[in-house]
Amino acid sequence: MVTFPGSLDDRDAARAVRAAGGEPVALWHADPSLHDVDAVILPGGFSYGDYLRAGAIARFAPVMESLVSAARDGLPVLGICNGFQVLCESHLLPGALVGNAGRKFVCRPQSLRVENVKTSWTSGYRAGQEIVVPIKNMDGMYVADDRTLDKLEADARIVARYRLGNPNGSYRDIAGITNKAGNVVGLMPHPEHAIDPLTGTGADGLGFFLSLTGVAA
Amino acid sequence: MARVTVDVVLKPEILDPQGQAIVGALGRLGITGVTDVRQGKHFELEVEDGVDDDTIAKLADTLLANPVIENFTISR
Amino acid sequence: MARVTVDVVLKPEILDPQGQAIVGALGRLGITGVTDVRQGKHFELEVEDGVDDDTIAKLADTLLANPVIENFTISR
Amino acid sequence: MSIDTVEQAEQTPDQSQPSKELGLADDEYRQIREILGRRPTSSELAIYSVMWSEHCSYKSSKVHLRQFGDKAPKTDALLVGMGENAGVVDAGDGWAVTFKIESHNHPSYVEPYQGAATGVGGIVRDILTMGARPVAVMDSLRFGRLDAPDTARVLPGVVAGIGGYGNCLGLPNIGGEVYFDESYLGNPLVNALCVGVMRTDGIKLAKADGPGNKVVLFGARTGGDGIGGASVLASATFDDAKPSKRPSVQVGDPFAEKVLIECCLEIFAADLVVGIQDLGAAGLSCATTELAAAGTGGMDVDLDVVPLRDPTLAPEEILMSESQERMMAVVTPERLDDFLNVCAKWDVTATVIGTVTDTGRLRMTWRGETIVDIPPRTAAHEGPVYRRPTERPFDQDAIQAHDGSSLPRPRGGDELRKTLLRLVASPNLADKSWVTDQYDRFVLGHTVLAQPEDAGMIRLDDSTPRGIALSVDGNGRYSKLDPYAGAQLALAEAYRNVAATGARPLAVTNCLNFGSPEDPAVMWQFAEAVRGLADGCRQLGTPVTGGNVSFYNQTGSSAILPTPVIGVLGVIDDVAKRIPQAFRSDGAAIYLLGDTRDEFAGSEWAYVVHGYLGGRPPAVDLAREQLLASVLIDAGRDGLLDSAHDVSEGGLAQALVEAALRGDSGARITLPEGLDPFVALFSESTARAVVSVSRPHEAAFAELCADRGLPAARIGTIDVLGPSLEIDGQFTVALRELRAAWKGTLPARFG
Ligand SMILES: Nc1ncnc2c1ncn2[C@@H]1O[C@H](COP(=O)(O)OP(=O)(O)O)[C@@H](O)[C@H]1O
Ligand SMILES: [Mg+2]
Repeated sequence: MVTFPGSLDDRDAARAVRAAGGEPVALWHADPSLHDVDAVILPGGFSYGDYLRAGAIARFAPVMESLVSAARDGLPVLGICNGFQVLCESHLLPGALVGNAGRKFVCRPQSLRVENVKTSWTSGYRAGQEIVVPIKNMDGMYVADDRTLDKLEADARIVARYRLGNPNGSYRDIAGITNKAGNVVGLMPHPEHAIDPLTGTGADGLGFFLSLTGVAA
Repeated sequence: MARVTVDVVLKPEILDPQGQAIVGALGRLGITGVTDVRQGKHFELEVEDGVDDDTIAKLADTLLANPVIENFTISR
Repeated sequence: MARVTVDVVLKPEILDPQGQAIVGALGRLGITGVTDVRQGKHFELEVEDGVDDDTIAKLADTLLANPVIENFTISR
Repeated sequence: MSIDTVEQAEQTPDQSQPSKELGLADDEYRQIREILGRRPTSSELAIYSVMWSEHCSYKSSKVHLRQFGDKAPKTDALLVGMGENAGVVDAGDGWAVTFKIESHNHPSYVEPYQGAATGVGGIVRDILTMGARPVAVMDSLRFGRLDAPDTARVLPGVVAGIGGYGNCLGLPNIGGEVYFDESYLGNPLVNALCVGVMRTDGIKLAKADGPGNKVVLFGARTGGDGIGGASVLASATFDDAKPSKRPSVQVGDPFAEKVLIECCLEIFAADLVVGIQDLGAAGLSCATTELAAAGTGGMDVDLDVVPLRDPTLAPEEILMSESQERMMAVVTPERLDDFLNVCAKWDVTATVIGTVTDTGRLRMTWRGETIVDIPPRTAAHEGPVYRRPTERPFDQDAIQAHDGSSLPRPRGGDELRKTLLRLVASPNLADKSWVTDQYDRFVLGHTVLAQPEDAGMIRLDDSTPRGIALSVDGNGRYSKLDPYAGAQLALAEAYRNVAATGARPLAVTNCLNFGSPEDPAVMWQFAEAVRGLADGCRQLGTPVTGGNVSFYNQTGSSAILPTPVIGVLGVIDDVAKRIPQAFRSDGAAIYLLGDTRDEFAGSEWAYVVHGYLGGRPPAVDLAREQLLASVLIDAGRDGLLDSAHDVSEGGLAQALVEAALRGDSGARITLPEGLDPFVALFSESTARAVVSVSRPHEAAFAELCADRGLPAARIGTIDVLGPSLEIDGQFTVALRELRAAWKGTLPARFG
């Protein structure tokens, strides 16, 4: 679990990992060591205030250098919201995330369809499974050129799409994508806020974390 | 048709957190020699030929910039 | 010391809701003749004299702009 | 640049000084000269002018606010009472909770986004200063009419600012209010609340103790933000302000604040400070004088070392600057290195600017010269106190006499149905998710209830099921009709809202938004509201723990509706036992608790349908409120209730619509016998709630109400799959139609 200055959902993501039977380990942006963890989550938030562009400054943190090369070697990495933005800025994932089409911060329960269940983070879902998790972002519109988008679709690298309304104008309703190997996943919605009906929108999000601990176990 | 650009910058006395954050990141990038950064907005307008600078100024003053905290410049 | 400006604009194929919203508001303001608006970012850098355009270009390419979606221009 | 030193002040006693321009009355200026035995230096004048401003000194309100202490109910729930940055409440099991509400009205009119954003930033620092981790925010907002052009400028900016700052801090927004009334058009109200959690042994106080201890300024650099803001902004209407007195806008940096919060929490955890104070209005002037006054009594400060964003600032400006995201700590020399190391870890600029002394004097130097030498108490606590004249407004009797009882009322099912659809779509009753969807309510993972529930509720920590519930309420129209009752009605509603979630109300914070205290009619409203609140709190057993006064809320000579906004905090032992608002259990019985009378003065119906305000507001019955609360809390604890929703503005009809839409459940209602259907549906009688009870619990619930003597009328049943709300013998309206009317209003205006 990486904490950048301005990370916000790091405690939530750690709680979700714990709920899935994993052991969260805190990583610090200024410490290049990954401390031999089995997987890394880049949590949501506003790293460096989202100044300049969301994720643009976090990308240069010392921990990111190690993370980028470990990810290329297959380490499972999940970027949630701001983490997704960091992954795009670091070019671990194609495309970019820009200001919502509605030009407002959007926070609401969001229905998704999970499309690729072969990644490290989605193997616990059924293909086509419909789940509800919160969305909350300012810069959540996924954009890329048509070639990239076509390629993502052709390679089945779209992990999840919005259904029943696109909250932020993302091209082709994209809510999350993965890299070719399926170990790196970027997700705009927040599964860590859907692990307990008491405090979230339900428990539909736990599957992302269970997918991982299932694999690691 | 003409292209007009309007640049909007924070007044000098107003805090610019974004610019500060960028200056902070430069060190980590290994870039030296840049001592200050201020971030503003850049608009590119397509306007019909009859539209004069007064109209653009009105537009800038009401819509593009917030005159309480920002200044703007128009260039063609 | 010199002042260098870097303007960053979205590539034409990327949607610009902010610019669209401004076009939409023009009518209400009674301003006609502005047919399109695109919003970008404007940076004003204070740089020491030795800093050349290559360094600025590197800075713009890696930090100020995201080449996946944006283009930039440098002017002194 | 010439510096005005203490030495010079002694040598040039007759030099004229701009005391008036700084907002000081002649008497006040004379008083400063008396205290010092000479004329003040310009820096001293800067300090006194901001510290003695209405905003910082409470000079017009103090004599009234005393009642909150004098009439305070006996309670062991208070760990820290009024007078500190925020009160602290004992939440049980070693947990302490601190909360406070504060206004940022004028800045939000000038620059809505930044004004509202820095309002959130300021109150969050107040809570942090107590040693607590800020865990949630709320916002109480009032604007001009929804269709007024300027509302389209102010509201979206304010909402984006509150969201922009709070979201970036990672604080869930768990509730608030949005009201529209023409009186707020030129003077919107932006009141922000923050709540924080800590262990009881972690409470920090704002005092500079221990001679030789170091005074550290940390956080953002000091710039020219809002210079004169504290004084000028808060003590003159914009119409009076000369251009030169216009406040410059403060810009917030939520990222800097987020880092500052984490940095402070790490500092608290390692126990590295003796005392701590945030820098808010009046910046360094306030922090240094208050810290010194509350501690050993003296402090030496070197202003030259204050890190500046704008190097051209003069010492007077440094002292008055309201730059955001700054804190001041008192640290022992032994702990100083550790302290500075934590700051370095978080990239927070920290500078030792002074030392605690036992001289009883606050001394400041600049370029080697002494420019300030004052007894700090005289600036911080011993400012002027005014007993301003009060006078019942000449038209108050007339307003109360014209009670609107002759206003035409809807008759028959068809008219009632139309009235209902019109009311649910009216700006004050319509769905507010256009606003609240811009706020993160999930972050931190402890939010159990948030908008649109009756109160926000959060769990205190992962390690405990214990939680707190909070509600903020106010009703300017009721307060206009009767400010004494209006304050109590706001208190009663917040209290009821908290109880409706199953939490036990414990303590109160308040933000008193009024016009000019120099207007005797406004001062009367203020005095009445304070008296009403103090009496109400005593009766309910919920002490006032702190708050904020905002005067001069007016456009020209017309004041806003008198608007006391009251926040109530409650505690619940197990958040899993919370009572939600939604109808959700098929076949469950719906009960209306409490008595309904013909009360329409100040109601939404009178306002929306007739544009009318007159009469006496609904009767206050605090004993009944306590009874209702006790039934809700006990029934909730025993698991008897499926849902509860308080009845307030818009009456029973609005409560039923909200509960039905929230649960997407239909309901069949039979209005109580003997009540006129219009009165039953739309009266705003207090001390009422709508609850639903599933069959197996009905007998026990009915018995509980009977035992306690709480009227409970069984008025219908829930039909979860039913597509409509049916009022037997009157009308049926589809949920779809209700939802469209209720949800459409704000998006239609703001997009
Ligand atoms: N309406 C009020 N009711 C009770 N206490 C109040 C009220 N207004 C202000 N206070 C108290 O007076 C003190 C000073 O208030 P304020 O100046 O707002 O605090 P700060 O200096 O932190 O901004 C605080 O303890 C505050 O709680
Ligand atoms: Mg304070």
